[in-house]
Amino acid sequence: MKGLNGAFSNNNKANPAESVIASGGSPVKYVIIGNSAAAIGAVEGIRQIDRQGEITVITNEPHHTYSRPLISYLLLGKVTEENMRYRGDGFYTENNCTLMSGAAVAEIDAGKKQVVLADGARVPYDKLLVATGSSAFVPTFEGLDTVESRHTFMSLDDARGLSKALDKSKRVLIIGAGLIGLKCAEGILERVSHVTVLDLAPRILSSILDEDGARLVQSHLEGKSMEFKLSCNIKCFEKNTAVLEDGERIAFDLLVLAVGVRPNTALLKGIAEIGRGVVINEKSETTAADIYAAGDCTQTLDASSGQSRIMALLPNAYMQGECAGINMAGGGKGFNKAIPMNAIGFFGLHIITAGNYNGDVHTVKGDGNCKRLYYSDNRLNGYILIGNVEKAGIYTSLIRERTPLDTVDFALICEKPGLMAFTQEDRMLKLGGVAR
Amino acid sequence: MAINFLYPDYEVARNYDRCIACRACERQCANEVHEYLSDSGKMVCDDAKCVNCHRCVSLCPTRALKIVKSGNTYKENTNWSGKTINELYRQADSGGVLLSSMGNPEEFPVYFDKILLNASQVTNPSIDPLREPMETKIFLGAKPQDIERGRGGEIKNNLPPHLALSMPVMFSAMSYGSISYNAHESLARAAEELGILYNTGEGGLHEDFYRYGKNTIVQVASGRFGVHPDYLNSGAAIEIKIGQGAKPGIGGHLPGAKIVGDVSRTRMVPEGSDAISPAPHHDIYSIEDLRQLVYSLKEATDYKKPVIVKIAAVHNVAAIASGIARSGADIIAIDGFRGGTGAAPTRIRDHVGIPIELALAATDQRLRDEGIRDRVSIIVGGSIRSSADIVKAVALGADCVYIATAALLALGCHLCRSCHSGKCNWGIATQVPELVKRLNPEIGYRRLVNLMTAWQHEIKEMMGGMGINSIESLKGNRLMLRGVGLNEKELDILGIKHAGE
Amino acid sequence: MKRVYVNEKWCLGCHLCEYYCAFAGTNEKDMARALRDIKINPKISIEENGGVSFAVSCRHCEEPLCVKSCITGALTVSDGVIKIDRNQCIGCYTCILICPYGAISTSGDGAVQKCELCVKTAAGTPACVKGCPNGAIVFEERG
Amino acid sequence: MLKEGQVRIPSGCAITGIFDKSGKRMSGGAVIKSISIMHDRSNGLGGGFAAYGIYPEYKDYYAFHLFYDNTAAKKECEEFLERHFDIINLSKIPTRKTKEITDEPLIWRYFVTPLPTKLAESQLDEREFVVRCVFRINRWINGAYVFSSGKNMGVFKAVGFPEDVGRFYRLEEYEGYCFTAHGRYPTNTPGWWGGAHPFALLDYSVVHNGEISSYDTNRRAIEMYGYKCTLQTDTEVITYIIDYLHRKKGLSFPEIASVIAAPFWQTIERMPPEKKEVHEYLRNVFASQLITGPFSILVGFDGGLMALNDRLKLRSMVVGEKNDIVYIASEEAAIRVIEPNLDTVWAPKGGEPVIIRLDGGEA
Repeated sequence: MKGLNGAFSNNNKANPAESVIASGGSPVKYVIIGNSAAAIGAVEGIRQIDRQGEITVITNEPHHTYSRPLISYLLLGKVTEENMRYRGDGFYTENNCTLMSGAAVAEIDAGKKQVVLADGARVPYDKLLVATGSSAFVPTFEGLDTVESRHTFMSLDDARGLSKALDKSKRVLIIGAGLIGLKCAEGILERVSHVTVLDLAPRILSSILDEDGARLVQSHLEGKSMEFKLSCNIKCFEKNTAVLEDGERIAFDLLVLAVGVRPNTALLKGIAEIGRGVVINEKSETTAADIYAAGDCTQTLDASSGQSRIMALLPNAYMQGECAGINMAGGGKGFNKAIPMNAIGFFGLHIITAGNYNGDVHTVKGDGNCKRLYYSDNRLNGYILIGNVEKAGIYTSLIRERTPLDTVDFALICEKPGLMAFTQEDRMLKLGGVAR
Repeated sequence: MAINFLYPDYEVARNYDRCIACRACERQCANEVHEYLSDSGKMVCDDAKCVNCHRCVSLCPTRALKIVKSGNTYKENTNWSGKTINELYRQADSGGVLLSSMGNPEEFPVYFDKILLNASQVTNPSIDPLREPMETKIFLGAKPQDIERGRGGEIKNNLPPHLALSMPVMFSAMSYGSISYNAHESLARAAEELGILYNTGEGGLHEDFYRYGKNTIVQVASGRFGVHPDYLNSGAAIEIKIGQGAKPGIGGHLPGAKIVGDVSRTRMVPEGSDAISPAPHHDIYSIEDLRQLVYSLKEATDYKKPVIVKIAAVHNVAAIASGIARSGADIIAIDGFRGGTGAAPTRIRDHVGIPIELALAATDQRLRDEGIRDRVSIIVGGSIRSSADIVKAVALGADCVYIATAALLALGCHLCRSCHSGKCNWGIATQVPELVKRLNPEIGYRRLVNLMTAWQHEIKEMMGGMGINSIESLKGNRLMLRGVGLNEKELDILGIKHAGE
Repeated sequence: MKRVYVNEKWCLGCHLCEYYCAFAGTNEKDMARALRDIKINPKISIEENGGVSFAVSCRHCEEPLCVKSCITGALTVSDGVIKIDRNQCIGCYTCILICPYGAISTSGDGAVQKCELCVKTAAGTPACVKGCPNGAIVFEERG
Repeated sequence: MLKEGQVRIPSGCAITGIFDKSGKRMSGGAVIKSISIMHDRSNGLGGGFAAYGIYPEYKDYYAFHLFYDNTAAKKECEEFLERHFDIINLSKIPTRKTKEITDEPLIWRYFVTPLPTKLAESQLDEREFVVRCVFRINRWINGAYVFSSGKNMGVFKAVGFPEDVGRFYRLEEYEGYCFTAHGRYPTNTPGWWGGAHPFALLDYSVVHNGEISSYDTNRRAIEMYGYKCTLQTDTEVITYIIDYLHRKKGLSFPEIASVIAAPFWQTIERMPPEKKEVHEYLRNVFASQLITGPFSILVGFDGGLMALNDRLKLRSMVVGEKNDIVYIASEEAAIRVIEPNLDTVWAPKGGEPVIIRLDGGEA
């Protein structure tokens, strides 16, 4: 069933025999730093090719692999810690790998091909994957240290900490109206007395929405009695009060810092090329021998714009990780279809966006829905869907595949996404599985 | 507007407790009987448009639909029946000839139903087709008059061109145009798989179907549509159509609406212009003319193909058949008055011609009396409805039968007899693309193969019961037949005894 | 592996596949009782335009982007069939974002829904295939 | 009650035959003994014999055996014979009074040869001329019936058990190289002598045990070629088919066998191409001469005998050999009773003819 989803160029299965045994002749030692989507992808990728090699997963978190994006749902009560698990309980044993949880990595000794842990222990590797993700960026506000209850919102532990601090009397100030800030806001809104979201930018979700879209979502959230303070800059904090540039003072009981994230690249400093993130190619290789990287800590080619950038998204993380795993195990696989994309919802209002927003725009608006398609040079660059998001993947594939728009019925597909807009031959292939 | 004298014959009975308003009925009715009312979310229908084709009934997933007689009635009158009155109103309204489709539905005796078969008891054994070979293979064509031997005394193969069939059934003429491409493909593929033949009818042969040539009879009719050397040579046999049971003595008329695209190309008739087949062949005004056509066709095909002459069963059919047998034809096809059609004037269809059973019996006996039965094979058609009809026809003297209506039924036809409207909801008698696609040949040919296979089994069972294990020993074996409720004259013509004799 | 294949050449746009699919999703014995007076939300859907129509449902890809992209692990592959664990799914719609066929849809109750080849209900032939009157939807092995 | 010919009468039977390939002539006693052992296979309503090589002194003349109901018929028939034939010798067929055989007709024998003038003007070959005359008598001369018309052979039949019929005709006093016998078990009782078997035309004689299902197909086909089935019996139609295929179409006896008891298509399919083509040809051209349903027949002809079973072998038939003599009978007992120590005994397969000829060819 290859089709649009053949996102992976050429043969992704190598001859197991050759990949099982390392040059030394003993089973290959795979070491993976990180335990999230990219790491899990890598494990599953390796096991597609190599059933014998020894896999060691090292994570500084003390948890079974879990899905980070779910922490807001945890607060919301939509999920329990139980079903936050990204893979079943048996995952590590089924894939026969050793999990070293709660173990911080101090450095990588690329020369000796060893990973050095904080406690000095050394873990040798033949192939290493760095999937260290990213961490919350904490800006240096004056008086921030005077704030009693400070939180970031990146990890399960963050969520647990925040959750403990919540109660109906609390007023919460969230700095950052991005994806993390707003998901956090949604997660806690019902459990506190008031939520204010503050951002330097003039609109919410500025990284993924245009003004109209942002306004639409904002009013929806305001409808849920969420308060926004946009285009304002924090001067300083005085205990539980934020003082803005314009002098306004906002009192709060609880502060959440969600201004952004930074890729965790430290381990590879001086070992591999690092831009804003660890630079990887389409095989998830870093510039250092036998060292791969995947997920939020990396920067890679954005298929929609052709520029190298950080795309901290779970699907990309998994696919880069899987790609890395396969290549680490000697398979040959390329993943070159990473694009920025987001599926997110707030109180039932769904938003799906992908690609970049350059070029001409086709807009369809009405009854709480908004659709924007951005295109140029006979290609779809990106889109924004708010409200009705059915069949969004058809647009996504146009972007990922760089499908020439003159090979489809663009007018029709603008109106409603569907296979109808493709040629009959394409459909025979997609739905009949047969080239005709 | 003028008074509407006609009350709908049928009503669509919808069980609203079962209707889930899936709108399949609405989407599937080319006559636009059904309609969905979006405000009430209910389905409604206009009975006046219903032709009772059962498409909606068959597709309704919850069996919420059935068609019932409307029951509207005129004052009792055995002379002026409701049907007669309605037809009169229709003509008073239109001023036109009444058109009908498919076979004669009127109350005339069906002789097949008054004939019973024999079976073995004690004095000789019946044969179990599951244990013993039971042969249904037949040959059609003239038999050589004399045995010729070579120097070594070996028998020379001096057989005239003939056809070999796995069973004594063929799909009879239905033209591409009167029926759809998919219907033709279904027939062709079924014929190939079954080892029998189908018949192009007078519409020519679509280039896609030349590959089924060895299972194809190509027809030459009075319109000569689509007739050219490649066509004649593409089939296994050539049939000259003189007449058709449904409309003896008149020609055909395929409305221009059906002459579109491939149909036009295949018929060699301009798009949109009516295809008129004259009543007679204008080069055949007498029997000697027929002989000339027979031989010109043989010339055109290098004497390699048997020639069939098809006539409607009319009063002096036996004498006509004798003439045809002497005209050089290898096979005679006789079409009874119940034979179907895509369109015929109602009065002709219902009042012209004679029953095939009598025509067959008379013809077979006449040719034997003249000692020329070996010169021709006889195919009979005109409402062969079952394997029993086939066994009876063969026992009366037929070599083979033609089926058409039965084949269409297998393809989904529900005998609504509205072919002439061109809006066949089953994708058979139409050229409207979205209707044509409703008949998937993959399904259609399979159903035809199933039907014929089932009939073959039944034929074998009946033969076995009679202690006959090869169909040629059934041919003309009238002792195996007995009549019930027939008078002396009928028995005499059929050449059979009455039950009990 | 046996998959559902669609040939638009024979699709009549009768939408019966959608109804048989919706029916299969219920535990009712009688379709009338199951579907009367409700708006169905089937896992297979007909696309129509002019004379062309065809049914679209999950292709059960060998390289399932939806499974790879699922943030909760609710989408999994077992014996080639892509299944959705509706308790695990939190309705983030990442799969809708990524599925190149538009074969995954919202279900109204938060979680997404998709064709699972009727593995949970009518074993053997999927209901849409059984219900197609014209062989436009088939269930078979193909290269 | 309708008599034979006015109605078709199914019947079961016993048959037996003895043939000496060396041509040595034997007495008719043996065949009587053989058929009598199968007494229970007949019911006293018909028995008869065909004997070959019994008239050496008249072997160039057609031996007509006739039944007359009365002298008027005899007178009319003899006038007809005199008009068309040169009658070399005529006599009553010698019989013996027995209480088992009653109401016998007048039974006469004529040795004849066609009048050259008549033959010439008929423009027919001699045998065809004879056949037509036989049909003329049997159809148009009321009360006269020719039941034997071959050269150097004769048929002897009557209503009764075959052994009684044999004694009645003093068969033990005849000597021939081949005898066949028939005991009949008709399912109703017309009791007409002409209906007894063997049935013969020219030197072809047939004894048959069975009831064929293809009768009317065969009859209506053969009647198209000038034959008239006046008796409506299997044996009659089989005899005509053999006459037609052998005398008129020139088929050999093996070919005749593969027409009337044709191999199944599935067998033909497996044959080598040439053989396959011939059989396909025969089944196509002579489709109406295929005989289905149970039969076992002994076909006597000048200088030979063919035994044949239907293709499913729905009737018993056993063949035994001792030196030059071949025995064929419905039951092995009927052979053992006259030749206890046989060289070989076997049951021929359905449709496989056993054809025996005089070593010296024609007698």
